[in-house]
Amino acid sequence: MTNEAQSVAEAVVGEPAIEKQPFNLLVWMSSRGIFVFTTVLVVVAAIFIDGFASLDNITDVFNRAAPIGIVAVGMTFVVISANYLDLSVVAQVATAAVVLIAVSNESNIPAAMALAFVIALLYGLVNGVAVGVFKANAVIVTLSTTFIGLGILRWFSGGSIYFGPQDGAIRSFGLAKIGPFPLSMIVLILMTLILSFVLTRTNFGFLVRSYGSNRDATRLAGVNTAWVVIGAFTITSIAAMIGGFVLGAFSNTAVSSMSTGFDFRALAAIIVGGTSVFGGRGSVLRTLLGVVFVSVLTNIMVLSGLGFGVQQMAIGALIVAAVSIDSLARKASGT
Amino acid sequence: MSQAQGIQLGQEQGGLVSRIRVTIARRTEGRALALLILVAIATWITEPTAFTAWEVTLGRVALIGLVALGLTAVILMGELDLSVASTLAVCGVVMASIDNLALGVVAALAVGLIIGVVNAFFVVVVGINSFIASLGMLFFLRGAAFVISNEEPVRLASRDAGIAFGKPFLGPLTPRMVIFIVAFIALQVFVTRVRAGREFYAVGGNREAAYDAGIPVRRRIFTGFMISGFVAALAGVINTLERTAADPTAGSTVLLASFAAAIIGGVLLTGGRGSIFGTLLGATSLGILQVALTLTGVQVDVQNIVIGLVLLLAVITDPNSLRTVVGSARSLFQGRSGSHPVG
Amino acid sequence: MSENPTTETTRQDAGGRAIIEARNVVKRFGGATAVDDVSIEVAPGEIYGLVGENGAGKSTLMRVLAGILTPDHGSVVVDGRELEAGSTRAALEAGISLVHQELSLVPELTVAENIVLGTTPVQAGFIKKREMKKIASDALEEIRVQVDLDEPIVRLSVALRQFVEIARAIARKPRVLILDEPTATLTPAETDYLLDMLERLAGQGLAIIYISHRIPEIFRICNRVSVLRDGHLVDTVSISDIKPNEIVDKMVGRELKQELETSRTKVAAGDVVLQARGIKAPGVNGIDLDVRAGEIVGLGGLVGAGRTELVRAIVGADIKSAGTVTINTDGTMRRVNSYRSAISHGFAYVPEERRTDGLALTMTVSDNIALPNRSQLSRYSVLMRGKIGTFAKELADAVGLRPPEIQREAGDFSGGNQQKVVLAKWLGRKPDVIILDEPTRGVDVGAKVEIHRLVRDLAEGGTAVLVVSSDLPELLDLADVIHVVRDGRIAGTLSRDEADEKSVMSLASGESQVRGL
Amino acid sequence: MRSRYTRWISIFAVLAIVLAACGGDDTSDTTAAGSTDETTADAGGDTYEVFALLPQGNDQPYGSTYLPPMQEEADRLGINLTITNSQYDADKQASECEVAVAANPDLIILWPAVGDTVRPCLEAAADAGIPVTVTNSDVNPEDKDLTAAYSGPDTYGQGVASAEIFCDLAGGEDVGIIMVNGLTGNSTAIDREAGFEDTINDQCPNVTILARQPGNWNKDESQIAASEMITAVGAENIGGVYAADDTMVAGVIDALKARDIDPASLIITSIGNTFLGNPLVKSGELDGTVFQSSSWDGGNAITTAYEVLTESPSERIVKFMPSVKVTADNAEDASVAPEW
Repeated sequence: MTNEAQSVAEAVVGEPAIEKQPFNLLVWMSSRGIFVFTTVLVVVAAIFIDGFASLDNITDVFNRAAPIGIVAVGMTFVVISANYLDLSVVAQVATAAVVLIAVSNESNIPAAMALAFVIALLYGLVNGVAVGVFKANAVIVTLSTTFIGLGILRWFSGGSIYFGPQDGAIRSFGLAKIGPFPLSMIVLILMTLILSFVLTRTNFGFLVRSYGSNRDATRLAGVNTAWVVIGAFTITSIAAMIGGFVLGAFSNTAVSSMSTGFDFRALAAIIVGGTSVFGGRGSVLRTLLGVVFVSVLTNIMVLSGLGFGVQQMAIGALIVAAVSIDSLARKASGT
Repeated sequence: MSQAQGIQLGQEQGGLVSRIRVTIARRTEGRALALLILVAIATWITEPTAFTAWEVTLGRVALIGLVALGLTAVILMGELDLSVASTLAVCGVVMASIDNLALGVVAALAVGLIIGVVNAFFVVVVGINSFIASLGMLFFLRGAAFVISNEEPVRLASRDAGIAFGKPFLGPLTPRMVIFIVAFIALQVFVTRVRAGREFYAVGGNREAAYDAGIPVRRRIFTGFMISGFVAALAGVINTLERTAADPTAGSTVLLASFAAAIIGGVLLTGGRGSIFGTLLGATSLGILQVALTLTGVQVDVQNIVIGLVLLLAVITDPNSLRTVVGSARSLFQGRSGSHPVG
Repeated sequence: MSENPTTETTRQDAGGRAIIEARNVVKRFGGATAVDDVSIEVAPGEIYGLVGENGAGKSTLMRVLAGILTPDHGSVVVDGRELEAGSTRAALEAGISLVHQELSLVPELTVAENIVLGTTPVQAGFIKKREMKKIASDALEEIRVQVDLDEPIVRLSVALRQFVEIARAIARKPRVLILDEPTATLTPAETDYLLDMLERLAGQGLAIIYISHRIPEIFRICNRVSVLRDGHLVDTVSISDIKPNEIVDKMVGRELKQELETSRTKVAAGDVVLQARGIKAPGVNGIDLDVRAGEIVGLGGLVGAGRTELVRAIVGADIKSAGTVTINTDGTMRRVNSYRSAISHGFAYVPEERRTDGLALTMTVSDNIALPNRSQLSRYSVLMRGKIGTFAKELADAVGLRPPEIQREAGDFSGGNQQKVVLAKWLGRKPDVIILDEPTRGVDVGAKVEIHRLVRDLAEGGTAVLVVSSDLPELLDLADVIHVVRDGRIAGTLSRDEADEKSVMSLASGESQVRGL
Repeated sequence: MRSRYTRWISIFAVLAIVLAACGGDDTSDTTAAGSTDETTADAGGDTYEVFALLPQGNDQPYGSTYLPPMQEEADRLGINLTITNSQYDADKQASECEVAVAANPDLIILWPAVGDTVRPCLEAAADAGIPVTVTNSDVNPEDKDLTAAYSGPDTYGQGVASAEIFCDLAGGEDVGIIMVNGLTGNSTAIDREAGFEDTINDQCPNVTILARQPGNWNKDESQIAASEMITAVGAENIGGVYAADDTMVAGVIDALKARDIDPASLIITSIGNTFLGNPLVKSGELDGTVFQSSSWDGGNAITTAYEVLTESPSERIVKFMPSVKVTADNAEDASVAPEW
């Protein structure tokens, strides 16, 4: 770089300077987003709702949050890679739970877990290859693997409900606590930390974000994008498997219909957390907060004796409100 | 071209054969047609009842396809409406809650339009992504259906009218099929011949250009969501009439089936590409497949596996992606020898 | 349209007969002022040039004129009447037509539908097909371009799309035609054709506002020219009163050294590093090519001749149907079969479409630069953040990124600076071979100089460089040898001494290909 | 060229799979061969063609233990069964009904997905001269004349039976209870809830429902919802629990235990007497449940249909599954051995 070229460059600066914006509540809320919402909700609930702040109730909130949360933090990878969502988590969670409870028969839990792991890898591979290599639409691919997966599960399991013995190892895991905290909560937080590290600090997580932002540019940087997609789906599958283990252990039962609705509920948590459905932007930590937020909200409504219909309406309104604030803030700040 | 010839940029017009070839190459429904032919042949061989009792098959196609047609209008603009199934349920419940049948139908359809307006409001005015706006509505409207219905099926006041509605009235055709055919023709004409509908492609294919060309993009998006909401409401009304009761849990399989029909039909989820006709083909393939599988009496789980496999194969056999796959497989094969020095 | 044929040949000032005026227009985006108190006026029959660097506010001003943007202050006046602000419809009705810089056609709609887009003739909402086709074919005839009216845009070449775009503007029977860099994607022959056409249209009384980075084009057709810098109107002068270098000086605000004409010192070219044999791909019909270490090889030719397809096939970005590519470093020849093997063997590829292929616009500059350099920036697959920061900063400084803020998203930067980021990310790999496709398209003069400097520095450092460019002066300036591509074959090869605009063009066009010029 | 070639390969691949799946039907012994118009023609012979329109199957625990005895009975009586599963989607079931009527079987067995919506299906079958028998949950009273028989549990009666156990144990005391219901909007859930609540109000009005939430037939959801309801109303106010099935009551009992509340000290009743519920009755944690036998239900669906087919009775046959109350007294009896 010569001095001449540099001086030319200096003369050509055309970039508008970034100016300081006046304080705007909307902007402030949207930049803190889900952090603010969750804090406000928790504080308000603790003051106005009897029993909310009790240890028992906090345990309930996390029991509500743990299985869906574990699935959601994993599915965040698929969403960030700009592939909408993974509908097949419904089949995967149920499969993992059935394998853990039914196949292990309390005698060979490690072998059952290994089998579940192989199945999870298979899901990740099939979804990932169809989307990453064949460039097929992720919604339809995962819809079809849901059909296939649930079909196979019901064909083999006969759709029965399975449950472990009252004093078995799985049940004691499901009820275990570390200090006052249920083990499922610890698993959720551990998964969040691990996946957050993977997304923000590792090569692979970097590529997932880059792929979600611009897949062509990522490919032309010499990246094997098929593996990025397969990886994103596999992480989701492994998270779904662990979610299935936690769900199965918590209830000590397994049935193929137990995870109905996990697909869109997980997506709702991811979106409330603030991850962009266009891909490229988002974080695992935000997803965790999104899950906690939805769980706290549901918990408050149950404590207040509100019916199921009202709960659904509130969650729907919340999704729109959370994202609307973000959008209005961006408009207010003029970008 | 009377005077001086311009520079030659375009291709020459060819004969009839090449013109036909060009016409085919311009269409987006090829894959859907291939799948339909395939499903039809397989069904013809194994389960011809699906065709001899064609009105049953048509009824199933109408059940799957009606909502998908409305949804296609929205997808063409590069937007999504995940709330269609919930719209269907809530509109049915609203209709059945009103004792006067005519008033109920009008109210339900109006609610459908309003839902479309609300969806569009969030997308256009507030400026949030339609995927999220309609996901919120998916939960909200389902909850509303439970609240309005008191979490129970609501029976229609005039049951006889409903039962009469389910009977054939035009030859072997029931009102549902006629409405479906009319909706198909209306929407097909709308997006091919009517300016507002044709401009949906501009809104989805190049929104910036649509703005710049003076197309009222916001109004088009409102129109699209209102079509989708209205058609979903229409499906809710038809279902409620035919069933003589409104079920707040209705439509659990509608959303994903509609998406499947549209995508198999060659409609691009990111907008600007696809057709109403393609969606019809997609819905027809799925309808025939479902009826044929039911008739075979194969275990339901196996039926689901087959439907899943057909869907999967349908989406991974896009000619463009196959070409890429074949190409990269070959270069992978060559690449193995290529990593060594070649002298 | 031809109400005033007497203005045909005279080059005059607008005087008091201006058809369109911008009065004290101010436009801000967020905190930045893109256009600051600019007034211009254009008369019928006049071709009015508008020049300035990227980001100087040309496009913004034109979008205000066309009613796409609402000005924060000031107004647009047509025939003495103030136009409704921010209404494209009002602008269209007043006879203002804009040909956009970015192609603004709808891919799945047909040629005819695109030409009438926004003004489709209807009866009770239904499209009047025959009338629509009549309007479209009339407009195409006006600019004497032949194309099937029912062809969807997605199946047309880039150049043809540009002409459809112009036909669309013409179809609106404009009184003011605004063209925003219409020649950026055109070959010289096509450019010639377009400029002739504009002069003819002006002769019929049309007022034309013409934006271009290419100064010679301004001098060839414009009556007057305005220079914008940082949103301010620097000067408006009659074209006969100014020289090209004076315009450039006004654009950059200081005297610009004649960088563009500095010949590069000939480097003794080394061994053949890149060897391509018998390359075939869609649009490429068997091409052999060698590039030596330290050599800059240019690929000239018309748009659509197969140059982009050729380089994409060589590097493996698209699949080739036949041929071999080998790279020779440290004395061994290695065959390259896939894009990834090419990159790992020391290739770097700067694609034509930087926004869609080159950069992840929602990621930071730092992340973009780190993308192809991950392996040296991570250990055990874990990214080393501090190292990425210093690495990216170093490269961003080396390419002269403005502003040098590597934590901002790539989408925030101007076109020229985005291209610098693309270069920076490859420079980090110290490539043996770099392939550049239209490296300075849509880049302003200052950035162009810097990019040329970077390319020369690379070659002097021993990198084999392959450049595709439609900008003939750029090609002549940079390349040691120019292969001219026509119809997917190399029509001829010119050494630095043999090559000039004429020789390249005659090879590129192959005489019979160009008619009516 | 290449694209056409690959397209054909893919077409054959799909064809192969479709054919393979259809071919699988011949070798499968759990299902009958495809029913066509020809087979209906010789229906007067040994075999009968019967369509069974069910809203659940292998996707639900009850359905999965209902199907095998049904199939077994059908094989024994020479009935060719074609089974559908509408997954509680009334519109899908209506469409399946149209398919069934078009296939013109000798009889249709209907398990309504949503009881209020089946009238058009019944009329269509009646018009086509196909008799319909109802299984598991009966149709509305005014629709009964269109059906030839009903066999199955009295869903409302199960709620009643569960409430009767509860009232006995409450013995006139003031008891506050929490209630966990089935899937919101599901007809079985609605009927059981109504049966329980009506009976409580009628027989022991001193029992008050303090809170209610859906448990969606799932143990985990029931467990969390119950725990939250305990927080909401206060553990000291709760004297009893009703859950709409045994799976969910197991969740409630786990929730109580997690809070160190002894389930034995509360009055707890449910419905089902399943593999999960029966041991809880034996251990005293669950005070009472109502036996619902899936094998009785599935088997009787066929035997009832067979009676209609062979005897053409003039009266509507109604076979109620006995709503046997299962308490600690009889939980060990072989007659109430759990089935699902």
